[in-house]
Amino acid sequence: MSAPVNAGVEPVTVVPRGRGAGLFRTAWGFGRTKVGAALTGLIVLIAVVGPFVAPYTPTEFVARPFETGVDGTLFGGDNRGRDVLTRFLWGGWTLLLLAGASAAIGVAAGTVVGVVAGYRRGWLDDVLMRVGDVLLAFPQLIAALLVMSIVGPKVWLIVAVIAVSHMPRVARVIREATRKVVEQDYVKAAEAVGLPRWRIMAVEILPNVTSPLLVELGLRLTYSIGVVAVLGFLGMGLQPPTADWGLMINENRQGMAVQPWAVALPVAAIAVLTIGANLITDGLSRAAIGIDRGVEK
Amino acid sequence: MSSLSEGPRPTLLSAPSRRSLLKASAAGAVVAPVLAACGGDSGSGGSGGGEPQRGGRLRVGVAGGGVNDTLDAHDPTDNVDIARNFALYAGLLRYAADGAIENNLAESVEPNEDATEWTVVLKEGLTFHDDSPVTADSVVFSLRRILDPDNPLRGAGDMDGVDADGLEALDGRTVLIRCTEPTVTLPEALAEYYNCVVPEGYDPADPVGCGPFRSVEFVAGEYSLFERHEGYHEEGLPYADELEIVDFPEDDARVNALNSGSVDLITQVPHAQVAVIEGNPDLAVMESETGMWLPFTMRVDQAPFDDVRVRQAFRLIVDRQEMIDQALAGYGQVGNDMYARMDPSYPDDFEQREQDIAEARRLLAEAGHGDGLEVELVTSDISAGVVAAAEVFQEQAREAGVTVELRRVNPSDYWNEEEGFPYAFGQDFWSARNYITQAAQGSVVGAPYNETMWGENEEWLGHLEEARRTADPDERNELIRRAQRVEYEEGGYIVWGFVNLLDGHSTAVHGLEPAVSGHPLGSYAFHRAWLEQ
Amino acid sequence: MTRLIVVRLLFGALTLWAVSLVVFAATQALPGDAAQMILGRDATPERVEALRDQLDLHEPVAVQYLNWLQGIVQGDLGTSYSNRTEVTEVLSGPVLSSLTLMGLAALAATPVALLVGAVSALRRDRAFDHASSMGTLVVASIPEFVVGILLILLLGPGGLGWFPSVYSREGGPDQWVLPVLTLAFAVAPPIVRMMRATMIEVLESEYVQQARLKGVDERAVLWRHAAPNAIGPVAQVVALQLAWLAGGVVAVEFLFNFPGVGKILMDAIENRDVPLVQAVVLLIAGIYILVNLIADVIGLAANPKVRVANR
Amino acid sequence: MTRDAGREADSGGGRDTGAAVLSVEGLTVIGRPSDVEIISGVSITVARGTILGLVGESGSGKTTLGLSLLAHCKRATEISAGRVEVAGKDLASLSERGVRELRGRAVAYIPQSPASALNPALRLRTQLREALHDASLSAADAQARVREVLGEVALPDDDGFLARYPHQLSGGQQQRVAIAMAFVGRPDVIVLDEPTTGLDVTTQAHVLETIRRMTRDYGTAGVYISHDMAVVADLADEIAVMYRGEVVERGRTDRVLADPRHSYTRRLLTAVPLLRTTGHEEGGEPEGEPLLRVAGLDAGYGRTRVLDGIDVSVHRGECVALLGESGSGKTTLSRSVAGLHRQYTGEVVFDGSPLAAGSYRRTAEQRRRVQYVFQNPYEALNPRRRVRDQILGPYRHLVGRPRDPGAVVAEALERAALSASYADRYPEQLSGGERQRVCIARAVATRPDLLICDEITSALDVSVQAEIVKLLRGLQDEGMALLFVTHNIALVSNIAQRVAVLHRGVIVEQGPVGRVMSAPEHEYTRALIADTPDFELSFAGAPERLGMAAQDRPVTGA
Repeated sequence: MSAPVNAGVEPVTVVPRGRGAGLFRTAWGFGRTKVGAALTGLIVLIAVVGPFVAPYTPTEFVARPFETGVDGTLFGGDNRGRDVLTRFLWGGWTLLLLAGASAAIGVAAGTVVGVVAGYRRGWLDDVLMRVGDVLLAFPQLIAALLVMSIVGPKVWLIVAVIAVSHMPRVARVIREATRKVVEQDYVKAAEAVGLPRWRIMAVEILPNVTSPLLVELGLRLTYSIGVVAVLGFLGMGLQPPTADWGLMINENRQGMAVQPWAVALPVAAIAVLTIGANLITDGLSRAAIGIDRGVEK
Repeated sequence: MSSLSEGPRPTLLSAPSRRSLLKASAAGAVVAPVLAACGGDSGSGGSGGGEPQRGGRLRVGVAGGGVNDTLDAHDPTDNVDIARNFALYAGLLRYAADGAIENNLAESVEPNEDATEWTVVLKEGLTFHDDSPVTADSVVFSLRRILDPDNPLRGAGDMDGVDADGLEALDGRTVLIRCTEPTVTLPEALAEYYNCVVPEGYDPADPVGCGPFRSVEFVAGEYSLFERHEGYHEEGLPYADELEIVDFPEDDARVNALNSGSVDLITQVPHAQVAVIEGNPDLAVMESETGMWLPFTMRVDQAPFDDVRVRQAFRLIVDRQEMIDQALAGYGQVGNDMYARMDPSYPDDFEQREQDIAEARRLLAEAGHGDGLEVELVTSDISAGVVAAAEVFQEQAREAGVTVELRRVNPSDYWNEEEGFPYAFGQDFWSARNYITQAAQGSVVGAPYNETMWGENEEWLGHLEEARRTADPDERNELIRRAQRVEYEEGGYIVWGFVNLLDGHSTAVHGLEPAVSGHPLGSYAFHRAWLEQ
Repeated sequence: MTRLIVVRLLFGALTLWAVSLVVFAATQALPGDAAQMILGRDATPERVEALRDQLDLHEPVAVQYLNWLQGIVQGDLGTSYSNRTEVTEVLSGPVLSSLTLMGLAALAATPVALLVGAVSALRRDRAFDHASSMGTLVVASIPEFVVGILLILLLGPGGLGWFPSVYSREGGPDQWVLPVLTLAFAVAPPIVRMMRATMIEVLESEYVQQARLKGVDERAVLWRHAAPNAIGPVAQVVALQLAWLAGGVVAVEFLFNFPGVGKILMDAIENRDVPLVQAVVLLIAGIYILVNLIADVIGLAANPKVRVANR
Repeated sequence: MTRDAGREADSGGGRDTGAAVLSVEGLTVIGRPSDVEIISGVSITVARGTILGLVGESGSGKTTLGLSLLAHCKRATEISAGRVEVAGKDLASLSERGVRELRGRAVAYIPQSPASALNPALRLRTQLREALHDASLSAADAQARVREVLGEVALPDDDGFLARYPHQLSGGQQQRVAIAMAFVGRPDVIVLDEPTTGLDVTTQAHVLETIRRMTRDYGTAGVYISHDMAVVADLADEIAVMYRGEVVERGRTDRVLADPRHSYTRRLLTAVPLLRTTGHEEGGEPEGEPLLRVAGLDAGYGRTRVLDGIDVSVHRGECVALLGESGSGKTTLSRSVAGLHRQYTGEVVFDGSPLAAGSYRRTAEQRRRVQYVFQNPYEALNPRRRVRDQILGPYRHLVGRPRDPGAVVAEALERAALSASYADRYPEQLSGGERQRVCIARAVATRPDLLICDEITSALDVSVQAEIVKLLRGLQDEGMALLFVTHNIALVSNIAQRVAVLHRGVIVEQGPVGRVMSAPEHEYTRALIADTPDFELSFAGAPERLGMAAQDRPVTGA
């Protein structure tokens, strides 16, 4: 049993949002986090600002299909002869939006399930986890494809499917974290006082699983980007003539040999984005481990 | 993968495949001025290249193929089957490269004055692969096999008028074909590859025909091997000793095979790959203008298209050249809202419709859509360029204040009533055929694929019926042109263009020339192709 | 231990059953009449009716499900709509190719990954470690199909032109390179990271310290004390990666046009080929569950606390 | 063994003074990269057959010193000055190989927690055999040697035992294996790092006895690292007191005990609760309706039974100690009373009205009046919430919205002897003692009548423990009743009025502390008393009893 290193330090008068901020601060300490933020920022910038600076509309025709070196276009035309640059600039925000939404929903739902399962234990835990297992038995992509093939590619559906496929994975992690927390006596203390269960979960447990939570969020975001992109790539995501990076790759694969730009640009963007997101996540998780060591003795 | 590629996709469900081929079959009958094949392709691919040389194995990669491949002379289901059919069998008549009908096994095919009786005389000394003679009885057997009421085969549809029991072998070489009604379209039918002649007691398991090649080996969905039919009726043909036809459902794979030299010829080069092939000095692309058309279909009996002004407006919205450029990457020719391009009756004198947004807006306004119009366009990857055309139209319509919602339907479901076929506003693809036959397939009431419900129009119908009963070509054409005028003004089709076929071949292959039929490789003219040794 | 494994097995079976239920229910939602689909457009109503009876489509859904399930258990996955042949027949080839592909990928990835992981653990916080951790991080984050495309752009016809970018029946062995490489890249990073993490954890552990304090020489420390404790989790993660492959192949096969289950699945979806979709999804889920199970068992077996009953 | 035996061994160790086999001079270990000195300028020598007790509280650097004796430095630490000489070899001069040769033969190490120090994947045979380096030995001899040592540490030496894995042994057995492993190589020096923490007194006594005997028999010099002055005093011939990385005092045990020179030593000594077997005022059975009455309580987890027919009662303002070793079921009992453990039968009556099983089925008032303080202050506080909220949370829930929250918090903290400024801190900004005080503050904030203290001092250093005990006394004086759960009989003898001795889920003895301590009836109690290490403090100002004296000492530490 060792006393914490920082025993007896002067009371820090204001520590906003408890450890959460601390986590970010620590994470920011790692160089890779900064790099990740820069990369992600770059792509987000392109995706958000892109549509406003695009030279053409994403659907107007400026060249023959797969024609390059057309003056007025930087990267030539795509499979229909629309400006590759324009479509690239337009194609980002859908991806970000879908990925963001599905990750957020999935993690939120997963957290609720995880905390409840981890805290209430018993049959509820079993049921939730078994259901989770069944969901987990579908590789994420397969599940998405199955549903898409049945209902047909709809935006809300994409979000829903990805979110659902995230849920059990997040739930598992949060459940483990919750169990660790539940072992801690302050939860028992709250029970001894007779604090309502939901408040115990909200006040005592949730704040203490934020670290794994943030890490999961980052992780799921990275995956979501991947899945959304893959769906687009498989033609099961957004439908033409939408400008979407995943779809662009799909549409222009045919012409890769003649017109590599139409594929290279979105591919590069997705790669950079995922790498960036993952770098941040990595920073967070490193920070989280460092911080939680204090909590778990 | 096929559905995404720009090349024609292998049709996997039997429903559409049957149909598409039924349609893709007959190229137009006697043809107007021969359409020149463009570019130097015909040079390298065409009859140039000096004296034809005999020998060698011709390796051909054909789009499509599957486990349902068959060698049945009268019931081919898929592109590769058609290719094999051209290799194995021969009919009484056939389409020349320019779309004209010429004698094949027949020495002559003559109608009586009202086209209710046709007399066919066979050439002399014709033999099947098993060296047995081709006789009038073979012809009668073949036609009866096709027309068998219990199990009518593909060709039956083209020969409604023919009376199976009335068939009669007058002598060893002469056959009398009796019809229940005037049947001016019989030559077209007899020129169809799937109405070819087979020996009596024919069994698809032992595919004996009298085509240029005889079957050696056949693996469904994979490949088939043939050797020269020494007894082929055209002197000196075919040139190649052996012919190998390989199934290629995948476009990329097909192109790769040509690139890597594992085949000498491939059908249907995806637009995107043309540059790749032309970039290779040992390869060339043969472009063939065809009568194949990819219309937009408007149902004249459903809002908003029940208003002729809307139909006209939509026809004026289309920038046809842009359609060709963007949807077909320029590999096509502008259309003028009229099909049956090879038909002598084709109205070249109709003024070419051009895009006219202002006029379109005016018409729409008149029709009560002044403040914009929203329509759903049902599209599907049923053939190369169809979806593309839909997207291009969507873009063009915007200028005229028309908002087009694209509903993309799975190809295998496109002609499915459950999906809502025939759609108020949809698309389709048809192969070249002459006006009357085409109308019978797509326009008249009760036609198998009546997608515009145009057949209700009395005036048009009147002219058409009369034409079908008229044996004299000139009179008939005159009647047809009247019908065409009506359809040109009020019809439900937007015929924005005709597709050019792109075949790829090694420069060592000669003897091929572009054909208008819509069948690749100059209607699979394996018998004329020869390899530079 | 055996009890634990049996329990795991039961859960596996249960899950698989639940999956079958889901799949069946899902595919029931598809529009279109099976008989009509199989026979095609120009089939006579009589024949359609006959087939509907034959497929007992008149039966209530529950019965249909049971028959279907029974069929599966007996290895009869029904008849493919698109080419009217036994699904099992349609699948046999692709399954084999896919398994080969996965196998090759695993074979290519695992040893390298383990080595890299171990080395970076021993060279902790040195240049190699940083490089490998960065590398794995980067590779791990990129979606596999993107990796594939990058490889194509780099090594494919467009780039250095070393390897073909699409698979075709008559292609040579070199057409395997890119797909295998792509999957290997997708599989390796987690193995590397796990190997590194476990090695470090074990090397930092008190019992390894104690072994050192006992004066045991380094090789023994590494092989006798560290390795046995590291093997479990690593083996587990390797297995899990294989499981991932079951789903991961789809996009890659699609990209390289590789004739495996993944491509079959895409085509089946394209053609609304319900029985085929059902079969493939079940198959993939099955493999996935099975391998996960194996991973579990390995995890258990590697842990003496479980292996040897406690006293 | 008995305490007298212990004395003997002591003096025995004292008599034989062999050559100094271990000598450390001016040893300084610094941490990288901060260059903080973890231990600085330490010098010690140990002679053959004698044991040096290295005493210090957590963070004093005693473990670092211990490891440096084996030329081992933890990650990111290094020896910056001084020399360590073992059996005439200067460790600094040795190659890595040389060090390896040295370890296990010249100097061996017995870890704090054998549970984690024994390789879970290897059988005992393997682990013992490799500790025996002598390559010249034949397999048979090696085997024999291993068996011999196992015998010496009183473990079975049959193949079946040798084939076991560590997790198949009890804590005591594991520790013995660790000892055997250290001695099997007949080392000249042996470093023992708190080898008895986590063992109950009886086992501890046996382990200590083994160690003492082995060192004597082998003529090995022992360095015994511990935070427990009592144990060291009992075991060691010499004592070195470490404080903040320095040895502040060194000397023969009896001298240090008799005449501690350094104030820290004195504080340390006086903080240790001494087992008092005499001099308790006669507190007879208190009369009247008890505040808490537990009658015929059986409890367990699932099918396993933990408590059997428990009868305990606590009166107002009284401190009842619940004495028992780990696994005796004392925590289960206390939690049952607190409503944290539901699986029990029997009656628990609080102030006349029965308490339902499970806190959620009790009235807010009942919950308010019975409060619970947990063993481990590092787990008992929500790291994400300020002290203020931790205290106000229960208060609001049980008492209601306070008119002046600040005052409530301040008062609670003050009762726990903390300044109001602590209200704004997060737990991570508190030391262990402070945390425990906050826990107490949280408990007393609602002005309960009964405070259940579950081993609340066991996780703390002795000096801190003393203060906490003092605090509890204060609360008791304010009229609060205490149910004091502990394994430390010495503590009991100093704080409680009555004691219930819990053994294997049964109360074997119960009565006034004076009576139980002076005339234990049950042999288990006697054993406890006998096995508890103890010593006399004879120096000036040494408290003859912790509790009383504690009050006139200024609050120190934390």
